[in-house]
Amino acid sequence: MNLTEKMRQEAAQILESKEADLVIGWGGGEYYWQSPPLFLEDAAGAAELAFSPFIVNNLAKYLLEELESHEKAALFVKGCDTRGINRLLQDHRIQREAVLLIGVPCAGLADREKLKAAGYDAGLLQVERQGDSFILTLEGEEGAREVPAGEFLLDKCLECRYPNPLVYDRLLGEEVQKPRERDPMARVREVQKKPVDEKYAYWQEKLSRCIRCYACRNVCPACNCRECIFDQNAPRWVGKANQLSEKQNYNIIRSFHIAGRCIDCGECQRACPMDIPLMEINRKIIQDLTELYGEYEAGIDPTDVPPLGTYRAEDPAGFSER
Amino acid sequence: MKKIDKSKLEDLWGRLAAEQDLFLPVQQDSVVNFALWQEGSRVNLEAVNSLLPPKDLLFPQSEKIFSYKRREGELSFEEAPGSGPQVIFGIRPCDVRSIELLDPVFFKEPADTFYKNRREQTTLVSIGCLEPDTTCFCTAFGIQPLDAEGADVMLYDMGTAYLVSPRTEKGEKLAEEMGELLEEAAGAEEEGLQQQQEAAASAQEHGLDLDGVFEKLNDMFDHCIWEKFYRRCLACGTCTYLCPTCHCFDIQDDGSPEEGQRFRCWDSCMYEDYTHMGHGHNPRPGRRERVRNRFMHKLNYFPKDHDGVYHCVGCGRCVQKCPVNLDIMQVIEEIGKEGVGGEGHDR
Amino acid sequence: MSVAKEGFEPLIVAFCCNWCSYAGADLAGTGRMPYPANVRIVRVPCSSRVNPSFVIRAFQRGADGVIVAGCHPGDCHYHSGNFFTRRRLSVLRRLLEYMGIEPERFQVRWISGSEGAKFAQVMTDLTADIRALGPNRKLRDAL
Amino acid sequence: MTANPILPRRAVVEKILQDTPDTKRFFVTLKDGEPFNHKPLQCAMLSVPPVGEALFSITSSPTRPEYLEFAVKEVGTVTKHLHYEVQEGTEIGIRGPYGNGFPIDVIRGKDLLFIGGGIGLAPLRSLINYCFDTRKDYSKIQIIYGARTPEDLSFKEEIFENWPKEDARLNLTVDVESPGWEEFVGFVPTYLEHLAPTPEGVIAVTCGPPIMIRFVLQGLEKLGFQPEQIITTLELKMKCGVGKCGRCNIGEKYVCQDGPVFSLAELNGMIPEF
Repeated sequence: MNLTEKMRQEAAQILESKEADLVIGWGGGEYYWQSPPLFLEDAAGAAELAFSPFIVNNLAKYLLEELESHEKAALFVKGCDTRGINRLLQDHRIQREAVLLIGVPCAGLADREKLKAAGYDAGLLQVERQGDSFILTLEGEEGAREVPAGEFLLDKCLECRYPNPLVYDRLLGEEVQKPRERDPMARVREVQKKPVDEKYAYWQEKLSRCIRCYACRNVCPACNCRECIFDQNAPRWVGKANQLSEKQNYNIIRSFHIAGRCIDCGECQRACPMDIPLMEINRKIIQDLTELYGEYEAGIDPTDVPPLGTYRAEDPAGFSER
Repeated sequence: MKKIDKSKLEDLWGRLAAEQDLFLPVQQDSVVNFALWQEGSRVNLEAVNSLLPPKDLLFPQSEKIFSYKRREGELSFEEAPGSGPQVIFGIRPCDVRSIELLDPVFFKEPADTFYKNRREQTTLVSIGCLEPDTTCFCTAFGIQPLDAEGADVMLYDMGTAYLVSPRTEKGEKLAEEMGELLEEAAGAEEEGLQQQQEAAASAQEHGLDLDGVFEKLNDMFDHCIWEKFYRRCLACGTCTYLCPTCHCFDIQDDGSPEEGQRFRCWDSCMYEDYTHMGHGHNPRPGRRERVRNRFMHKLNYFPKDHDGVYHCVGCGRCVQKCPVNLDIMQVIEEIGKEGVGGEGHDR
Repeated sequence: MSVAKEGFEPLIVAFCCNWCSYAGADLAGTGRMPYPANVRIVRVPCSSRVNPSFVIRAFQRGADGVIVAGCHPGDCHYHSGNFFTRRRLSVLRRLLEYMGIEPERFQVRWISGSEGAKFAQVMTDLTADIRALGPNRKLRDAL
Repeated sequence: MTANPILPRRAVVEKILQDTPDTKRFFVTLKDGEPFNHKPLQCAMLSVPPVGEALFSITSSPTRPEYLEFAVKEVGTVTKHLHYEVQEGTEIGIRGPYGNGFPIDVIRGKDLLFIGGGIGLAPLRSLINYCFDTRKDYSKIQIIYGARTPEDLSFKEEIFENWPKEDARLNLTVDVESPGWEEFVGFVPTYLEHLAPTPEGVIAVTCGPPIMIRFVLQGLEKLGFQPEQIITTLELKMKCGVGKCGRCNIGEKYVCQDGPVFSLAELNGMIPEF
């Protein structure tokens, strides 16, 4: 049985047995790269579930609203997604009993942009994972082609450290072994090396592209405030004018607000339509927190306290204490 | 017909930019957007669509309306100065159409003077699309990828040169500015164009069927179809900000009691705040209402007021960039499947 | 960007905790210990009240330098507020530097209610540092 | 180039009166001396930089052009600023008039029934005074008006001094018993039911809190009023006032231009999203 079939069977069984009154999974789309989140209350709908190397959305974010109208939600979770679940548990935004987690081990997801750049977009019908390869189903005579998966993985998957779910009630398939192929902090160190004015110019170029669609915030499992300060009108913390200073304000504060809570899933950067390297900001904070206050990874243990929520009397300071 | 050799484009841009603001698609990282031309700009005329539509050049993401001053109690307003002439070079036919869809909104009395002023001084130089992207569906709206009806100058890509076809008075004037950079096209090139056009005409239209969608939606306000789509929506503004026809805006002040400015800026009907009133009432309180409103506006409300013309040009930007694949083509298809008065009409 | 201008007078916003640093400023005043008029004090109940947004907002609205001053660690009126401040603003300070803001422009200091002289000295030094750096154009609103 | 429709005109707040505990009345004149040319039930956008703009119904009748008058209840940022920062003599900005205004032609020669609740009397008042100033054009006029308490009744000089002198029937009510109150006690829809006006040849115009409007509409229909005989006014968030910024739409209608005045017959044909 392939993963799609397993997902469907699992979902149907959960809904039939009323183990949960909602299943959140991924469906298929018109294009090979689409994998829209799918919401099922009825076992009959389970046939719409589809596993593909594009199941990128972290479904945990939906729990915030869906659990207002459901007793218990079952959802499919990848390794990175479970860090989001732990975040929500840690913030007491969801109760563990209200979720049924079906773990999906993940050897890394495919990047449409990389496929496109290699000339595979038009006429590509389906992408499937097979061992270390992606099998591309193509329109026309050629039929299928096998390409090395590593060349077409999302950057964030190359940097992933948790391919297997950290918390789950059931696991679909076998755990996967997947070494981290790229050092996520490499970019941070590169940017950090620049002289201060060059850093400013670097970020000016990137952030001036921001259109403040707030996709980065809305997709983020650490951004779970009931009312976000960026939506407040009185006082208004960030102006709506399309000027650099407001974009800098938004992006600096957004990433500061998830300091110590960012689960390093890279969804903000993936969702950003303007290709702003947001993880280079988030990871800078992760790096500094580690340097100053010790190794910490958010979303691993739901019972610990994030570094900015605690202190030690002997903490070092990032400024002169004379 | 005249043509311009691609090797002469830099000279052409230099010349045009001396006379007016010249905007064209410029590459920055992986992103191609319309930007003011400067020597050394990484111009990319090959990318089918800019990431952001060029609507920003007629309806900026934020623009000053006036500055105000309060001196010894006297409040005065100074209207923001108008802008000068500009050329949008390399705009694609779908985006040209989108401007034709914005015109009736902003020209409708009382006309929007900022938009009108910019529009009247804008010359559109459009490039036809030989190879549309996989997410393009402009033909479903009757747009011809090779030809933009509303362009002032149409350029046809012939490999090493563009054939240049001025369409309007503004276009003729621009062709004059191009002067000796234009050469007489050879017969072979004109034939080539004819072949392109024939090939385009015989090419299949996009399979998306819009027939009856507008009419069906008249009765689908309470239809269960919206349940299916809204739940995945993250309520970000990506689709609206990337949309060439979305035109909602907010008006805000910025400054002190003594002086400052009032500006308007893009707003998104996906945001909760958009319709939230001072005393707390919100007619579209949830994503359900807001997602419905967005699609209804594109496919029903706008056509109702504009001879059945849809407020979408099939550029595919929202399809590509929606982080949760809320795909307008899929919405249109689902609406098409529904029979009028059929199942699902009462939620 | 960091060129000092002739006759440039920096604008410095100082967020001072009510219990220590603001009292320190008071003491500097009553003790006739001069410090530059460039410093505009915003009194806050505790240094931990200073939201990073306040700092960004100050730069947006034209500050050339921002300083947050609180009680010495262990002396917080609210027991532990400044311990949180220390973590939070240490991270913010590094982040701002990473975003291209000269680290001199954003400072944090511990100044007690009895340290009037220290208050005057810190403000004098900071003003001199910022004067040398020149006007801040980064993060500023372009009105 | 034609005038920019979203540029305000300069105006002065000449006079401010406390109307009810949470409502103030602002009397405004234009600095350019040109007329504002509004119709009853139209609105104007008042500007108070740096706080912004908000839309208010004009409560003065066009037949009394000395002041443009607004009754403002404190609810949001702009109204708060008007209440606490603006004083007599303060200069503000104003633009408009906006909205379709009241279809006067529809009511000429008819009996009129006005039903108002709380601050909802503000827009009605411009029409009521307009009708009194052109009294011969109308047949009988009846006004039913209520508020929570006697204190909360708006425009006290109108309802206690001016209007009783007019050729009209005036029925007042408050929600709860109050010392010294000798008129009806009960909600406006209850009073309407109690008074039971007959629908023949009558046009009913109502404005008030949404919940009151809902029950008044039901009450009128129960009394036999046809949807065409019932007129109300809607309020939605607005920014531009000129049908472009998008947010005040109900389906394809923009309340700032196509409204705010709609007959119940029109509302019944619109999507229920307001």
